[in-house]
Amino acid sequence: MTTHLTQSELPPGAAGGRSGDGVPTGTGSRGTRILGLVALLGLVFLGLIGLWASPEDRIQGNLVRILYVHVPSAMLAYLACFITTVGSAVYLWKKSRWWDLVAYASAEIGAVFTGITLVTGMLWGRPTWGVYWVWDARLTSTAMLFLLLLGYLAVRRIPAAAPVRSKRSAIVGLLLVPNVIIVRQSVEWWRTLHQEATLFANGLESEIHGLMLFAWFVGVVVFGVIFAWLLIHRFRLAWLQEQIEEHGLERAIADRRAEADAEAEISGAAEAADPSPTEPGTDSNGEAAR
Amino acid sequence: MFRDAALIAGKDLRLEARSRVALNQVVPFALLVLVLFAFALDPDRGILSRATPGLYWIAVLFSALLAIQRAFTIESADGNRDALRLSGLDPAGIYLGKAAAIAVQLAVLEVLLGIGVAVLYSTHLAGWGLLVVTCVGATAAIAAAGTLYGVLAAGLRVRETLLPLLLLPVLAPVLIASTRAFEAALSGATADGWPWVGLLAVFALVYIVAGVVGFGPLLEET
Amino acid sequence: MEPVVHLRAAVSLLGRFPALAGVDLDVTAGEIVLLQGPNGAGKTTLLRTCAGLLPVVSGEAVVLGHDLTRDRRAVRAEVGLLAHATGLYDELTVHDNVTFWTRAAKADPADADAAMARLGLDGRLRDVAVGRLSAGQRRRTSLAVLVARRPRLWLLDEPHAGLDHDARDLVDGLIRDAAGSGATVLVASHELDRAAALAGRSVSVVGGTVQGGARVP
Amino acid sequence: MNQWGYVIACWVIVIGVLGVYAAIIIGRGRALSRQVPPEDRRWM
Repeated sequence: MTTHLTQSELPPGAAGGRSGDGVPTGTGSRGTRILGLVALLGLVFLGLIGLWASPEDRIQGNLVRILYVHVPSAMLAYLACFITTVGSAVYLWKKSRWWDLVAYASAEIGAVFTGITLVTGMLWGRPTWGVYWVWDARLTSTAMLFLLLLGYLAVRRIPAAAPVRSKRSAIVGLLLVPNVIIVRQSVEWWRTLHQEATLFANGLESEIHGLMLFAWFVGVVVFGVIFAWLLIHRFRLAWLQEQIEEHGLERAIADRRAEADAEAEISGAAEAADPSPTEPGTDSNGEAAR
Repeated sequence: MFRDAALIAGKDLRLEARSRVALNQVVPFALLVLVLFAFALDPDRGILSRATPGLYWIAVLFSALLAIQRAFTIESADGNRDALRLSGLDPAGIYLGKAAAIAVQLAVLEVLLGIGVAVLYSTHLAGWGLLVVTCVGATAAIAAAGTLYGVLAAGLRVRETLLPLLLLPVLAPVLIASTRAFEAALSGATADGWPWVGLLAVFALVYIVAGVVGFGPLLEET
Repeated sequence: MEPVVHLRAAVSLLGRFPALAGVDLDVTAGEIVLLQGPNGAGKTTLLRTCAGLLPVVSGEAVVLGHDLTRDRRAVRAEVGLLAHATGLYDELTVHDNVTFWTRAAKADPADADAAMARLGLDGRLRDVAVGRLSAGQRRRTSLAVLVARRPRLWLLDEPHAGLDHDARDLVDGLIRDAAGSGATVLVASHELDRAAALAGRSVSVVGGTVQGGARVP
Repeated sequence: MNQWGYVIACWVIVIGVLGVYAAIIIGRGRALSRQVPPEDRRWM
């Protein structure tokens, strides 16, 4: 994270040649720099509180410190998934490009957070249950969420025209939340069929309180800020990609028209020389001109 | 809408009757999967009989993938998408028709597979009421979700790999529900099975609504 | 007389490629208009745009009273498009295909049988799978569907390509009957001599634009 | 691996992954923004 700070602090002119009057050379802007700063300071603060200041837990000992990053990641993963579904729904309803890109950005960030949640979940599980993976209800549904998000991102990258891609991704995005709800429900029933909810399942187990609760709270806030910062940047990146695609289109229309005018003059001149349009000569003449 | 659905389903099934792809390729594939499971799980150590419901439904799920892939290959003749859009058929009708055709083929497959399981794994079939209702619910759920994701992947060069990646995670709850319901039926504790059937019904309903709403915009892309 | 087709500076996209870059065209009922021009000039796209299959991103486009810039679906029921790609089901027989597409368009199945008879498809070809037909026979099958639907606007893309001599006369006869009964026909064709004799007016399509298409209103 | 090993591993992975992801987005952002004329880059 610190490397990012120094880069964006560089005077814009230095980074991009013709950036003109202080126009940002990347997806950064004054707002995101502040947000990035807050995120970094928050992270340092969370590290102090989570790793050093807060006490060990009676049951888990130091392992509870993993939860200060694990639980916020899981919460943000589900938030990202919710934003994607909302964005897809608004795109389908109102054809707004803005929401379509928000859905895409949020899904990608959601996948990153889900991945983090799974890894930290396994690392928390190893010392607690002795194995990396336990078919626990929450861990399993997070894994399914990860697969659903990968499916969505796969549709986002299909080799097709932009409108086709956006529409199909929106349908998959729209179904993301219903799918997750159904998956959670079935996995919950399935696991409680065999053993009551494990220690880990109900989140704030072993009555976490005091400084630990505060650390947990700081974790949620800091990760929230990081999520927002990532979302803004990823959205702008997607916006840039679209602008580039769009420019390609306008140039194509201009070229196409220029080509038509050129042909019109040539075939016009040919007709002047030989008035009857059905003469094969004109046709071949037109061909040659192309 | 339902008139168009009947027309499309009729067309799909007539096309299947003529080409016999489902019967000649998908059903043998399903039986092959059962046999491979038997090889993998040594029959006389009892694992096979305990896992029968799960293996049955995995075989159905994989065969459903082939049936869905096939259902959209027949629509991939060039000019077909334009013909469908110009045909005057209601997109929702096209969705329901294709889903119904897939459901019918799946139902036939499930019956044949049921016989295969009863014979190969010598399972004692019991709790018929629950078995049949679960099959109906699961078939509706697989056909409804399969048709929607089938059209999402249709027409793409990457459709063979995209469809499983999209569909199988979504169908995971169907696999869980139908397997647990079957276990309840076979073990005689049929009362435990009914909540799972409820889940299947909800799943099928969600996807039928999504399909009816989503098929039009998907057909409309240029 | 309100024109059947009225395009003013219409731009339509094929994916991101601007296939039509500002088309002006007026066609009135009962007219047969020939679209001339080299390959890739936009003839096929013009026909598909009039059929409501492509989005008109700018300019005016009114076909059979439907404004294509607002709603492209309504016009489709009244239009018959004969494209290179027939979209027929190869594994179904000619009869199954024609009746399916006719019933889909809510037309009368009896019209389907009549159309098949008219195009000589009711004999031994009737129960042959479309996949095994020649290009010309496939074109006659999709023509039968088009005829059975009784469209008010015929959009024909190279209808004569690959047909033998008497099949071409058959097609010309169909076009004349359609125009006679008040339908409008747009034909895109390379066969200048045959099509010119048939068409009342011919316009040339070049580089996504049309020369001589607009009638001074 | 005692408890602290797992805790540190988790924190390093989380911060590392987020940092790398942020750097990728910033990098691609800079690269793409050179191809887009300045007026489109006026972020709010």
